[in-house]
Amino acid sequence: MKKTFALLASTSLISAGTAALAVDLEVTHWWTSGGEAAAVAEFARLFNENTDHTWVDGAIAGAGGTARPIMIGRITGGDPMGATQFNHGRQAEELVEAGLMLDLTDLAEAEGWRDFVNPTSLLDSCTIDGRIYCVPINIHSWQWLWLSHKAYEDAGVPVPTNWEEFIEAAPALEEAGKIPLAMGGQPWQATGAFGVMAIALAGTDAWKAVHIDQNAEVAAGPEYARVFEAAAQARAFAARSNVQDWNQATNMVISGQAGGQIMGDWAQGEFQVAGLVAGEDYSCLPGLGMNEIISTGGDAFYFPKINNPEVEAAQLELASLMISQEAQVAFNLKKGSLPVRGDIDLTAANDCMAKGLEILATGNILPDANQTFSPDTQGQIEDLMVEFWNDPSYTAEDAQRLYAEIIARAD
Amino acid sequence: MTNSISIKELKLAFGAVTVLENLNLDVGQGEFLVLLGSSGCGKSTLLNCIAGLLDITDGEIHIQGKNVTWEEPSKRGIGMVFQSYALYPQMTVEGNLAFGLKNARVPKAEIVQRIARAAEVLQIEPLLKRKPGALSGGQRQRVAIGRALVRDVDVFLFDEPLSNLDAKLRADLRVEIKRLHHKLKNTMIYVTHDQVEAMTLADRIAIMKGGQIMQLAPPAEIYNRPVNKYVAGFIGSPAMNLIPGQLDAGRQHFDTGRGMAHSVQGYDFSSAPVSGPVWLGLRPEHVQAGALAQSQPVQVDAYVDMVEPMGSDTQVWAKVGEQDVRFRMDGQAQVAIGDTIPIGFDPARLSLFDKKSEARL
Amino acid sequence: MTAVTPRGAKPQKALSPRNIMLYGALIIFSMYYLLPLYVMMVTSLKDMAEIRVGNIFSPPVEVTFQPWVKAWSQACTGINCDGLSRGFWNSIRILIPSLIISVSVAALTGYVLACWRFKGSEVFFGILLMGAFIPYQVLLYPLVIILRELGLFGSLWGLVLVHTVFAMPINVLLFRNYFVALPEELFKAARVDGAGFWGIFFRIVIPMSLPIFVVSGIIQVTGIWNDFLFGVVYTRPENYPMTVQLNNIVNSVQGVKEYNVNMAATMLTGLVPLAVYFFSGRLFVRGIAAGAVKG
Amino acid sequence: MSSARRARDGARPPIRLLRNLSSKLAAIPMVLVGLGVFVGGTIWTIVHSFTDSRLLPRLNWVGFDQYERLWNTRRWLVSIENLAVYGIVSLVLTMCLGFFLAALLDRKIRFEDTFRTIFLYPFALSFIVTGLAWQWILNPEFGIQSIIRGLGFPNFNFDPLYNPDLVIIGLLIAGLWQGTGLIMVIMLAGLRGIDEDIWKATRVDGIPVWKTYIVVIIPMMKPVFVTALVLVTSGIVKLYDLVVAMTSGGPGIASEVPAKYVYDTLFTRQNLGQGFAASTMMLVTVAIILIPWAYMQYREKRQ
Repeated sequence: MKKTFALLASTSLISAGTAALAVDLEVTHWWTSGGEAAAVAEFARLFNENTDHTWVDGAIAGAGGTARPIMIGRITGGDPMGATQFNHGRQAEELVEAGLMLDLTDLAEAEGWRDFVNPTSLLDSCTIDGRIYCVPINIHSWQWLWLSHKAYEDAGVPVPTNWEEFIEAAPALEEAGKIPLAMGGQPWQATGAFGVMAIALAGTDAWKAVHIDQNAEVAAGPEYARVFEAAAQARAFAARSNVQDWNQATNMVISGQAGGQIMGDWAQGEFQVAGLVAGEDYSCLPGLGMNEIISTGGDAFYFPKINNPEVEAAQLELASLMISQEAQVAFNLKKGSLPVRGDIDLTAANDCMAKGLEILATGNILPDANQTFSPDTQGQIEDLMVEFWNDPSYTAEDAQRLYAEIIARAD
Repeated sequence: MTNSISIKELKLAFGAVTVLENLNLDVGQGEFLVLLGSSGCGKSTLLNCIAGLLDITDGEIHIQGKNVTWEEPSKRGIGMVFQSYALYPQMTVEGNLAFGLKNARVPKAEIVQRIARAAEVLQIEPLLKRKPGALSGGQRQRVAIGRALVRDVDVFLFDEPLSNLDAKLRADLRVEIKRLHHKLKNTMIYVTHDQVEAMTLADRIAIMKGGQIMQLAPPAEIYNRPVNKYVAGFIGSPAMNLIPGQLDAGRQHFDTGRGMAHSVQGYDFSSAPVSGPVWLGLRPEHVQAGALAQSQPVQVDAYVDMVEPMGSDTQVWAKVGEQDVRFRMDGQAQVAIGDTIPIGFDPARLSLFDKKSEARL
Repeated sequence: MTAVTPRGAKPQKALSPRNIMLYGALIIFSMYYLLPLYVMMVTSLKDMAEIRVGNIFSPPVEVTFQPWVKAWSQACTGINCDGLSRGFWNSIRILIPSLIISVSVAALTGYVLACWRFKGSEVFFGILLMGAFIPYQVLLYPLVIILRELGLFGSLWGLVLVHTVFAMPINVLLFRNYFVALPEELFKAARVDGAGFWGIFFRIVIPMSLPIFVVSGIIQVTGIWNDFLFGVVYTRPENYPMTVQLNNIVNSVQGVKEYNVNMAATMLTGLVPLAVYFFSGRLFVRGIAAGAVKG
Repeated sequence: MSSARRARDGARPPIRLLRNLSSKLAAIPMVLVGLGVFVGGTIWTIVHSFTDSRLLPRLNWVGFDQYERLWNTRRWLVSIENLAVYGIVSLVLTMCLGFFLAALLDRKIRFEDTFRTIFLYPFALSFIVTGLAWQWILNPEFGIQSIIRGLGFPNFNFDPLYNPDLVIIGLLIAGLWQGTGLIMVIMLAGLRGIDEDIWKATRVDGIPVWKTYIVVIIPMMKPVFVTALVLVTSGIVKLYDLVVAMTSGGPGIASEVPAKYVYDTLFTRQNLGQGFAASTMMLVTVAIILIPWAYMQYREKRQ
């Protein structure tokens, strides 16, 4: 199987028949937590085993906010890496427009990406002026509420099945000395959680109006008022979780210190590393159990242009490998994310992952906020959210008003 | 024989500030010239110009008949000794002496030879292996002189070489420099603010003020016939009495209008005398007091204000009329505050300066 | 008295009220300054179980060096699990050329400004001093462009250049002030002795300037070693200095935060500059007196 | 002191440009850095602050839009306020503490070297290290708060890193810990430069020690204070690493600082124009502080 794959890859890619020289290909990414590192190791293993090239790992810790500037600096500074992670969406838009990224269209057409990538919107966000510039590799959905069975057992209440039950159960948890909602201090976590609540509580249409049409009136309207009220409530439940990183917060859920956490499906990897079993030790509620939906955020790889045909050949081989069935399965199982191919069977998928795949199959999908807003707008929302989440005196009304202002000038 | 050093129309300006202007100076072969003046008069600046350590704005500098206006200091054929000795602290005495010779690529054997000779002359042989930090001030300055000596040059420049030494060492080294000059017969230019050094060492003294040479003459002439009031006041210790008053040219009579009036007959006028306001200069040591006053052509009475017995002589502060006059008496003289004693002097030894131009009459 | 040799008046009785207050104050402040070092040290010698139950000030019940070993050679960033060791050697490779070049350039520039002024040199010095106040962030992007144009981006030499540039203002100031205070007559004597610009610099000035070279050297060693921003922006991952690696290790949380490993890593990272301080602290103070206080 | 001449002919002045040639050659790095990086980079930044550059710089003019937005951004206003509070407090405390420690060390004490090393060693550590160490000590679950609660004060609260009102104090504790050592050394060097006779004179006059410091010694140390002031101020403006290492600007945006706003906007938010506008404002602030000082220095020189 591996052999055939390698053969296929090399024939389809290197049409002119140049002998593939071994290239050290540096790949930068910000996957450094336990589950993430295990997943990326799969890519590295496959790349080293199946090609003559070597994967040089360029991990940059501290989440995308730290890593992206460095990546962009290197690309614009004339010292590009072989391949680099970005989130689905608009983060690399200008780099592509400036002609700094390798055009993958020929490869994509030769391998028929459009036929198997599901949802195809992922490929669309890689497409600029009709050309394809990135390989989508996974789907990450923010829309999950992770719940600790242990915490609820300790508190003597049943594990909630939706947000409303979660709110009802919260006081019982607090009495038991638990933190109802675990929440890391980093801005993107507050923003993400808010986004999840928006889809779950304001509904898909209102969300689309704000995110896609950038309709500030809806953002200031009653549907969103409900979201802000709920967020203020959640803020109170999360007040005592003094951690910064998301996986520390997840760890509180794992250990039963906290009842739940609103976090993307990457948290799955942490439960898995800790040896917990979905459905028995923890549950996951997509769309907070209110509005079952998958947002198709995630990661894509871009290949900066390097004027060296040998490196280019290696880049294309890596691109092809990343979207191959074998790599998709190996990577996504470890990462806890959903594969981007509709044509693979994830029998190994656990309870939560299967739920996600199911929703994906029904087409209940929305784009991710990173795909709809520019990093600048996203950043302004983060500033607002992190302040709102950390300052109990900040009223929901004030926050909503400022939120609407940001939406009004979004681009 | 040409002059050893010849400076023509030298001008030095830093931006808008002119430090030296229209300066001309010739120094003969083997002459010992002292540049004397109070601080800020431009004497060190002039020396630095001669050495080539300052770029001049205009004019020419010739050393040993060669135009060196834009020459490197090291190629001017000069040696220089500084006030702070300026010995290189990290090198031994020997290293200090050899540094310039090495830079000039003098053969090694000759370096050794020259150092030996200089060390002998200056009696610093035992110090050669030491570092400057381990030397006394006097020893350091000898080494600094040695550094100029080994260069085997025609012109020595001294920039206040003795100012950092205590009084006794200063006197010793002064004599030594004089002896050295006598022996070597090099041209020497010596900057100082100390008139004793100037008087004892110089063949000629150039008194400077405000970037100009006021008077260039042998020490005796400077002392006896100062060209202006400034020079008169500068040279001599204690300083010359400078008494304002009116000169009556016809009667050759001087009157302060405040109780002191006397004849100046016998004064050697440089030009025809003119009546008008003048300064009268009277050196304290030219005054004879008490019994000796009678031998003098001019006599007045003085009221003693203050007495300073110095042993060898006694300095007296007195009033003639309302005019302060300072003079010296013999160390044994009996004089007390409150006495009134006669004093006398010879108008031939006076100096008269025009009140306005302050030039010698 | 002791080897410390304070100057001046004779010491008073050991237990005078004055001394009790004096040493009391000194000891209290010493505790403030030593506390973090102590906490880091004891934490790095405990295992995680003990950290979770004990308090941070108590000494370790059971001393373990495992956190140190892990921090040095096993901690993970992404899929690389070779700890700080790689970063340590990178830091050394960055430090040595950066140190030599930045100190040399600063010394030479200070020498020009102190001893060989020319028309406009003071203006450039003024501009350079202003540079000390420009936040680094302002220049990050222009420097990316400059390095790109020079073809140095991402290379070790690019980073060396960046360190040299940002070291200039404060180090040039130190050198200039020190050189200005050297006796001017020495330069004159050397010129009469036929030494030129370089001769005076190498034969006269440098041998006299050990204290200020020590100060500048120490400032540079700590500055370059502790730099995070330039290391992360202007190098490739294989050249990442130790601080970046430290940040990676500390922020690569796998499950729970391993405080003991973090503390051991932190201490390992600080070891080089600390050693430099402990061994040359006295010279540092002397050099500061000569270079920073005057002028 | 002046120039090295290259002319072969000692009688003729050399060409102006070639006078002092070695010196001018040696000054090239300074000129390149000064003009090329500092002036050039600054002008480039200012120019681009009037554009709508996003990820990549481009010259699409938008006038003062970026500035207008900047001053309407809560995070920027909070950052400025934080920097002002942190700056003033840390400036005053650093100078006072630095001087106080130096004065203690100058009282002819035993073990001076030991104490001095203790006060100075934090300066050798990076802000990243400083931040981590203090984050750990100030952590309410393990650190000081829990210790004191454990000692029988269950209501004792000291969690500056998790309390928006106190977070600046947390930063100050760590910042002072790191920065006072250097100032102490500078002050100590200044104190050592003061003539012993001054102390004798004040003792003869019976002036108490504390009063001597305030009335006599401090006024004599003006140049030392100026040096220290310049060092501290330039450090404060650049405050960034410590915040990132200790609080990442949190809780909420309570410990944001301008340098972090600039960095985040430039690189994370991919809004160069906005980031450049913010950095230009930082420069303006620095200039407002610096120009009077530079002018004073210049005037002093003139006199």
